[in-house]
Amino acid sequence: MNDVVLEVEHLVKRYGDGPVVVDDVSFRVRRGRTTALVGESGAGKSTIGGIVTGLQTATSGRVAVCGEDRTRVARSARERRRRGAQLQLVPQDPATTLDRSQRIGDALAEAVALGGTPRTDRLPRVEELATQVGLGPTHLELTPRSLSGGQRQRVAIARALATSPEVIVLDEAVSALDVSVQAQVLNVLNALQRDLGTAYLFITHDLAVVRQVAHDVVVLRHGRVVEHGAVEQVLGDPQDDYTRLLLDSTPRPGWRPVALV
Amino acid sequence: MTALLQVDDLTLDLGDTPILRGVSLAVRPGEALGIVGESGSGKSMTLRTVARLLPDSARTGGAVRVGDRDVLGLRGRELREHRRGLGMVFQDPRSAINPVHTVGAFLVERARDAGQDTAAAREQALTVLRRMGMTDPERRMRQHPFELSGGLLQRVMIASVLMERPRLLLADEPTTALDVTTQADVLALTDELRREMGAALVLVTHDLDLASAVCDRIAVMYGGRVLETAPAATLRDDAVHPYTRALLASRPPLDQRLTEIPVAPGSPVPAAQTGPGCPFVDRCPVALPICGSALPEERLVGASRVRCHRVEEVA
Amino acid sequence: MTVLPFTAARRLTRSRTRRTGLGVSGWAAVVVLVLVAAAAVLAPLIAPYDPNTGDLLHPYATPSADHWLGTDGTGRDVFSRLVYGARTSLLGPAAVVLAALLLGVPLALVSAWRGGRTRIVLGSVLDVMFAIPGLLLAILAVAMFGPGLGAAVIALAIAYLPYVARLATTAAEGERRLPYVQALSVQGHGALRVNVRHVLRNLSPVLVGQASVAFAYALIDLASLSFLGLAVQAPQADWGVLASDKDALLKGHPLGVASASVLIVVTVLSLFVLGSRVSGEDRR
Amino acid sequence: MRRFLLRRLLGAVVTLLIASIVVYLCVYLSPGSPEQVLFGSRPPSPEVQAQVREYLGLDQSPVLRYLTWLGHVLSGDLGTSLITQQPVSSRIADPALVTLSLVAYAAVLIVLLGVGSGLLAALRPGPVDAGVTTLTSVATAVPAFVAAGVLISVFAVQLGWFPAYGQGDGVVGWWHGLTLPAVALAILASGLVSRVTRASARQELASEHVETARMRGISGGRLLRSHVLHNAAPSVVTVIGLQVAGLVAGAVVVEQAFGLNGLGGLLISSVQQKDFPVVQAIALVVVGAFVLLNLLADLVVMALDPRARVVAR
Repeated sequence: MNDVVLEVEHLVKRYGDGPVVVDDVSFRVRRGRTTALVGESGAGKSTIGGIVTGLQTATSGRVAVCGEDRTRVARSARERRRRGAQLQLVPQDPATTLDRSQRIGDALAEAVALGGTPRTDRLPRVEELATQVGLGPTHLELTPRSLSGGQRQRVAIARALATSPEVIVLDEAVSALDVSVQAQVLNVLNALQRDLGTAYLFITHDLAVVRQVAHDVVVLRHGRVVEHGAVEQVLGDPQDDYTRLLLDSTPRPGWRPVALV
Repeated sequence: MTALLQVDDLTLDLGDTPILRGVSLAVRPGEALGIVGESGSGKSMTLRTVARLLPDSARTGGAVRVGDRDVLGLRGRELREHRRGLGMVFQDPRSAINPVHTVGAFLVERARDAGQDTAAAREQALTVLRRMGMTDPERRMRQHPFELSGGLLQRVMIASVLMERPRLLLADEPTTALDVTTQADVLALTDELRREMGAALVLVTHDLDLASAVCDRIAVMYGGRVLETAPAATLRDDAVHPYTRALLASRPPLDQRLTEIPVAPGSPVPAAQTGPGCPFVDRCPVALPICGSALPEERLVGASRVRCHRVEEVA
Repeated sequence: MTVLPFTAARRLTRSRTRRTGLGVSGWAAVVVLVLVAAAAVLAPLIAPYDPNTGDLLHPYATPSADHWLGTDGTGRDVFSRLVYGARTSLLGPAAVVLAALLLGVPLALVSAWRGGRTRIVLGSVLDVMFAIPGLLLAILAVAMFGPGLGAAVIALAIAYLPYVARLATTAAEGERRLPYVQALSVQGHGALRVNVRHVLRNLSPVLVGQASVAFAYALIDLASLSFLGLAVQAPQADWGVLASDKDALLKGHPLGVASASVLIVVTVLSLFVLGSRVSGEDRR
Repeated sequence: MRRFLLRRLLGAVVTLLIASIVVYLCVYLSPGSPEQVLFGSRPPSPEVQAQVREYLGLDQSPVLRYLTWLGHVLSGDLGTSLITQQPVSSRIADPALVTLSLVAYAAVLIVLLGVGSGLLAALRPGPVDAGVTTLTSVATAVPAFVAAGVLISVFAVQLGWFPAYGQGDGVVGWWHGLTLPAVALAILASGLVSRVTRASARQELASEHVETARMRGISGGRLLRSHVLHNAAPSVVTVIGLQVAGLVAGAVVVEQAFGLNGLGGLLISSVQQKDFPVVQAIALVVVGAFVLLNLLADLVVMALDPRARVVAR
């Protein structure tokens, strides 16, 4: 049981008197494995991401990371840092995922410093991180403006890795990238998982991407889980009509679009 | 048959920035052509040049003909008539449809402006909206754009274009902003209507599989140039140009997990960052020195028209 | 009293912080402002006469080598009065803007960061303040503290606070929503660090630009108050006081009023140009 | 819609209430008292003073005095001037008429000059745009008192076309006397309105929905009216509302410069005399005008933009 790094139980989110956007969602992410949250807009997947990362609060339900309950907001600086060392976030939009006026090296050093690394030992660690995501020392001198979208997402991944977290939440982290660049970043993510054993909570709308990274899949619709299981099972032999519809709607070689009637 | 749209050796510069270099394309009446490329490839600007929706700083060379009109030289009334014969669908209907008027006012605006029967236009619009899969279109017509979802609004946009029965439909990533299930629905319905009407289509998209699904032929663009044009089926199974192959390979497959997705290093470049040769040269696994200095003319290889020095070896 | 066009600026600003330099007009503005500021600092060295003692025998002297811009109705040297006038004319607005920024920006950051109820309460307070014109406040302040620059500055600082805070709040809210801020929070950085090291730093071009614009309006407003006799008092040199010499105008000696007016307009215009250049508002 | 109006009117009442408290506090805390002003340098016997104080209600506690005043206002009675013993309403009637006509005149000029020149600049790129933009940029830097100086010097002293002081009799006299002040008051705001008009019209011209209209072959006139002007109008209306609302207080500078007896001058003298009811009444007019004009602008924006109607809901 202790290989579960992220546990979400009966999560519910409702904004005021509005509709329930997350409705009794439960799933787990195991050490060194990837769980994908997949669904269309309004499925509640990003809200779940927000709650798991502590950026939003749940209406009810429980979130535990490495066995520690996260339902309430971190109070002390120490608690914040410990949580940061457990779970990290890579956001979607490469244009705004980094502070535009901060050099890449400084951004990474700032993240490394959180782990209490002494000033003198930071640079080697920063360079190591850059190498891990396929960037060179020259990139460290640049500001985000001089980097391509793919390079920026690599920096965001390196920044997330800086605290050596058990689990990284990737919120549509490759969705805004060109196909060839997306493939590069997916390769980097898979290689990192093999080397470091980091677990991913991968939020995406793209089933093809899910197939490449995930071990487990949670299919969401209107805030509810419609299907949940191993990736081969869910994508290979979907049990739910909606999962099947999603699959049928995803373009692939030889695909034809079908009207919903 | 003579081409409805003929683009010959088109170049485009915005100020000092090169955008397109020697783009040639042809679309026959009723035919669907997909233009596929990654960001910076120039695919959208090619479409905009055909519609003459270019900023003031644009300078063009070469020729674009639609029917018997030379599009690049058109002005005033003639330009308006040219545009009226086209139907253009943008990626984001929320910014493409004026937010302050009702959907109904938007749909009948053209008839009203031309002094035609607005009641007839309204009926026409309702018919097309229903065909586009919209339930209760009467109510939708009374609503404002912000009250409709992106999927519904794009149906409105497409209906507004199709109800005018254009000869040539131009679509710039029309379904990219939509959810996949909505995308499939909108694509299927639009495709059906278009074929019925016999309108030609130029579809700009980043998704090769999607383009293959609804287009007869596909042009692959990179760095402001067309590198390969081929029938959709040919491109899927027997792509020739190394870039097309790299693009096909890097699309993650849905049916199996790869340890490593085969992918060319680096990222796509816009025309401004390319030299005189092939724009793909820096990322190409089979590049020769000559590839950096000159891009060859189009050559017919099988059913594909390809611009590559290595066609013989690769094919 | 002018109403600052912050709301308009906010609607139209696509706050890009691409720094492509100030451009010709921007540098011209900088030169003007440096000259005016230097005149204020070095007034005793530059002004040829005492600004407050006049030669009563030579009222309204025409420009000459002795008196470059002539003399006023009591024979005081107009040029010297303009140079000394730069001191009060610049110091007042500087104090107003500084006070409004020091209060308004932290309020904005807190409001944007906390959101929810904090934002609603602060917003409502600012809305009420917004509706009470600076001039009304200034007149009341003069009643309480007596006429003078101090009262006017306090009143205007309070009147400018809602403008500065509203603009800064909008900008900070925009920044706060950006994913990098969320990533930094998740990473374990404290709110203070994220706000000061990242949010504030990225807002600074917009804030500096708007401070420059607010400075210009404060200059106009304070000069207007001096014109009304409510801020800087008559014998003391100030551009607003100099520009209010209606006697000279009616007697057909417009030079003193004209030169003070031109100085005000040129300074204000330079501040506007600099403001829009720094915040990147006019580049699209 | 009705809920929005109610909420906004409630907000206006609260704002006025708070403003009146602030004004009262300021007047109360400032040194000196009304009877000292009345008596001047030769105070009468203490008995007489006490009688006067009782007559004016000054013997009551400050809180009670404020509440009494508030009660009267709520029943439609603005009170009596402490200094002249006139009803406040008749004391401020004439000055209010002067100020409000001045502001109305200036508002007309702002709309005509600002919107007109802004559209001209937006629709005629090149030299026309450059010329208009330069002119309006300078206009935004010209304070009303500077403009007043120039206008008096040129049109009153040099050319003698308009009076430099006061306003004449009859409609023509009014118009004659108010023209220069109104122009002086309108210049800066016109510049701002012009710039905002230009910028928002340009933004709409470059927008995608205008491209759509172009693609559909919509004729120039309709394109301009229905897609550019209609969509640019909300920002312009908002700015005009703010600017004109600010003029009600700002008019004092121009009134002083041209010797007009408006609200501003009365406010200054009443504050100095500690004539509390008059100060309060003027403050209410000024703040009320600000709130109402902005509400009016918001209503126009809501009529123009359906999205604003939803936000208001």
